[in-house]
Amino acid sequence: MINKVVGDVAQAMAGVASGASIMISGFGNAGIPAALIRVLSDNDLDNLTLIINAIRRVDECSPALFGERRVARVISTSFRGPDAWPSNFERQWMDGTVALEIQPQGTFAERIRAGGAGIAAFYTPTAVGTPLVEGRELRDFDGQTYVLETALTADVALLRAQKADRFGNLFFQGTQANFGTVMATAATLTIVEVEEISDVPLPPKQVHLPGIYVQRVVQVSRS
Amino acid sequence: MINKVVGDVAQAMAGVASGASIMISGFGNAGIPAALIRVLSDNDLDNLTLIINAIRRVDECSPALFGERRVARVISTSFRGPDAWPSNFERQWMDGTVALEIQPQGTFAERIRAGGAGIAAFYTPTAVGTPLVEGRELRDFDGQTYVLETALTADVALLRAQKADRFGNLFFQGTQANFGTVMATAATLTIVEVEEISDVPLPPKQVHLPGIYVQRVVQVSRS
Amino acid sequence: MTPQNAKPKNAKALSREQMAWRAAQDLPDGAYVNLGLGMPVLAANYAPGEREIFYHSENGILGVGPAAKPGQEDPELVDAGSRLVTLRSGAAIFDSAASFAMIRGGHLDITILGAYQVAANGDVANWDALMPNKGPLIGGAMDLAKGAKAVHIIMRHNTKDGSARLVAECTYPLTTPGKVNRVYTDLAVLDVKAGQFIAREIIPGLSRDELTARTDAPLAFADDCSELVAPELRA
Amino acid sequence: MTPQNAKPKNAKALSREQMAWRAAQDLPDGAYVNLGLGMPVLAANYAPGEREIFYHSENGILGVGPAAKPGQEDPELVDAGSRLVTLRSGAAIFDSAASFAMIRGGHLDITILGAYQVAANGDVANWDALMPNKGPLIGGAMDLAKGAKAVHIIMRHNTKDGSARLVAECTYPLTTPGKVNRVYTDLAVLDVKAGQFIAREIIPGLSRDELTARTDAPLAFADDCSELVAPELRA
Repeated sequence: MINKVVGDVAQAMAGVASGASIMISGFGNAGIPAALIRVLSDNDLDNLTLIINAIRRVDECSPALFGERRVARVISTSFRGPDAWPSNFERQWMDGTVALEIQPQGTFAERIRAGGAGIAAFYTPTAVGTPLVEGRELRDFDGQTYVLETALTADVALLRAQKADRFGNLFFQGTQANFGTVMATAATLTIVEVEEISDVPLPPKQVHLPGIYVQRVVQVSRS
Repeated sequence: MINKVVGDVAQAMAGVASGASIMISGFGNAGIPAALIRVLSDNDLDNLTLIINAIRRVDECSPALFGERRVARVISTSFRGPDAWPSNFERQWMDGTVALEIQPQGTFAERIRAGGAGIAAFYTPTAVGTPLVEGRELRDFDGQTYVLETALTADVALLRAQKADRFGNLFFQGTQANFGTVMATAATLTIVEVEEISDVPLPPKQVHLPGIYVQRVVQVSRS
Repeated sequence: MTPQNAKPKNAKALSREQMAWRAAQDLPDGAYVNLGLGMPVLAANYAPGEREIFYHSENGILGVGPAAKPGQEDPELVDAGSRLVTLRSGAAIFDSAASFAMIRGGHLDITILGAYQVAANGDVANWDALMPNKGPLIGGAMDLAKGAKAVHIIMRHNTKDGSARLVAECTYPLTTPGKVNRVYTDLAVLDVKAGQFIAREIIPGLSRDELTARTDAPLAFADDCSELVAPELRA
Repeated sequence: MTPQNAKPKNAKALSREQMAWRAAQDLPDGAYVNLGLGMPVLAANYAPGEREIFYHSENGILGVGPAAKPGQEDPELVDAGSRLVTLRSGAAIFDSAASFAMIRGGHLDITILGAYQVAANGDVANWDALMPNKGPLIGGAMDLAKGAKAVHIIMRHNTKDGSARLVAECTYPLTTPGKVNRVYTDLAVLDVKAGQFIAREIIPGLSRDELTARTDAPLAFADDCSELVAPELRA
């Protein structure tokens, strides 16, 4: 019998190790796996790579993660948020102790999708003509110039969804899906915190992410 | 006010011209826009390119389309069906009067997705090591070999869905979506026959394909 | 060009809301439109009510509605500015990969973006003003500027120290080259065509000479160049 | 190897159903499995009932259930063989691009395919037997064979004229090189490892010599090689 539901966040995060590359979903507050992020800094991890659009949310959920210099590298799309400058992450970016790879959000999403879909690389028009592609491999197709981007994968993906069933099928509320759906496909171990575990299987048309992409589910109610 | 619903299939197909490249959805009987295919051969078109997985269904829906040699080129993934051999299409493939480009189904789907998503080309592992990639551009990433595949786009896409609203939002029943969702994104003019026009907008979580990808909707009941 | 005062003395520059209002008037019925952070997103408040416009939010909404009323917020339904929003009728929701496929694939009619600089050849710079201790803010802007069928910019005509933002060549890093079609500033509405700016509307009281002085790029005036008049609007 | 009779004289070759049954016994609880057209799809009928297996259909189902009962068919719900099917509990539906992303991305545990030939290095040929007037039938097989974590083949051990289908090198065009892990024939179950076939089970009454003669490739026998016994099954 398939049962991907685990009892608590500690079990959910078991085995996530130092040196891991970790994709974290979320846009605004929607889809941020806040409880899982907090556990990340409870464990004695370091040398982490975070692949995340909402990088400032990490500081909000868990100041210790950057505060204790557990993160070596960040792949993101922007990090100057609307709040008070600077966050722990931003301090470490300024003093050069965190490596930062920054890229357009669509390229970021597509690289992760490629990672989950078995596509090694693709040619995108985004960022061509900007400093971001200096030194990069460019190529013309039908008179337009594209840049080669490679797939992104990770050891772990952390997501938040509204509902899951024991098969790991996920239902997202509102805009909760954002990067989570592709991150789940691109990671070896996908861990999801959900508002609600459904005792009955989700109806097929309500499954936004099939359970094949999910290894562990844990209930973390926000309300 | 947005209203993409047209009165009949003739209006729906207005402007589809000789020489057009036409993507047609469908897998088995699911998602086959049979009424639109029939209108294709009613009109005086020739020199068509059909981009379709279910190529034998065209003969079933409209024997005249190949019978009257209106199709110059087919892009598909296989065509030896379970039925009696040969169909009109197959006769023309054998006598060399229809050009045939054949490729793995996943590559076919991904090329169309790329066409709709602004990706010019991508590297896929599928078909590497087979005669299909002879003379093609290969490249290694992380020790595995991939073949470069380019995006597919078309002038027209023909789809079938269960429900649409006036915004062109589509709801698919069962496995009706198949290639239709990506074909709609890759064509300049997307025409959809639907079982039912919903008087009220489809609920957001029931929209499988947003209306931005749909130009015309026409009701064609099968029941 | 010598730096000017930030705002003209003899004419009343438009407010943020008025610039957004003016940009909104050019959104046609049935358009699919992405509004960037800041002034662009204000435009949704001012589009003529009889027009059906689908606002796209790059985190996965096509059909953003008004901000949620207090007590009726869904904390999981946010727009790209992290605002708690509602959905309009006919809206759809999808994930980020699908959202950027829509953007990159050229399906959006118009994107309205903020910018630091726009050049006369349509180049736009909006993600990194090279300020010390200020990180870059790329987000979805490069995808939007490259992918949308039309790129409209809302920005003040001059910087705080009076320098031009409409320039012959961008000095800040580009967001995308050659894509801007129209610029809405606090002084004028300008098209970008054939390597120059063409003023289509100018605020009352501002002379063509002063607009020219405040623009550091080739500037022409449309034959039907008219007054840019916006209603009074509350912030 | 000299061509043999299609079937051995002193042993009873497995029927199509029995080959499918045997393949099904190796599908583990919780597996995500794609079954190809023909014999592979029969395997779904024979997996031990207490195991939860999610059958994938490349037209967009994860969790294919039994064939629909007469009168209860949904004409828009078909599997990759165009059969009217049902869904099992926990099933999901998606489009073809998502389905092949799942396949290509390496997420399926096992694919079971039919084949014309399998080579001792794991090459498989199943899409074009180069017959005159017979078009190629690629479909999803190349994606499945390349993408699945494990590739299992069900095919008769010999052709109708007695030639070997387990060969040193495929003579038909490849579906994908080097990916086959296991072959279920009407005579034996064989692993593909280190450039040879390793017989794990052989039908009662068939000698190792005859199996070797019917196999045109390096063939070894597992230390625990046992009898391949399948129940009687109706077609």
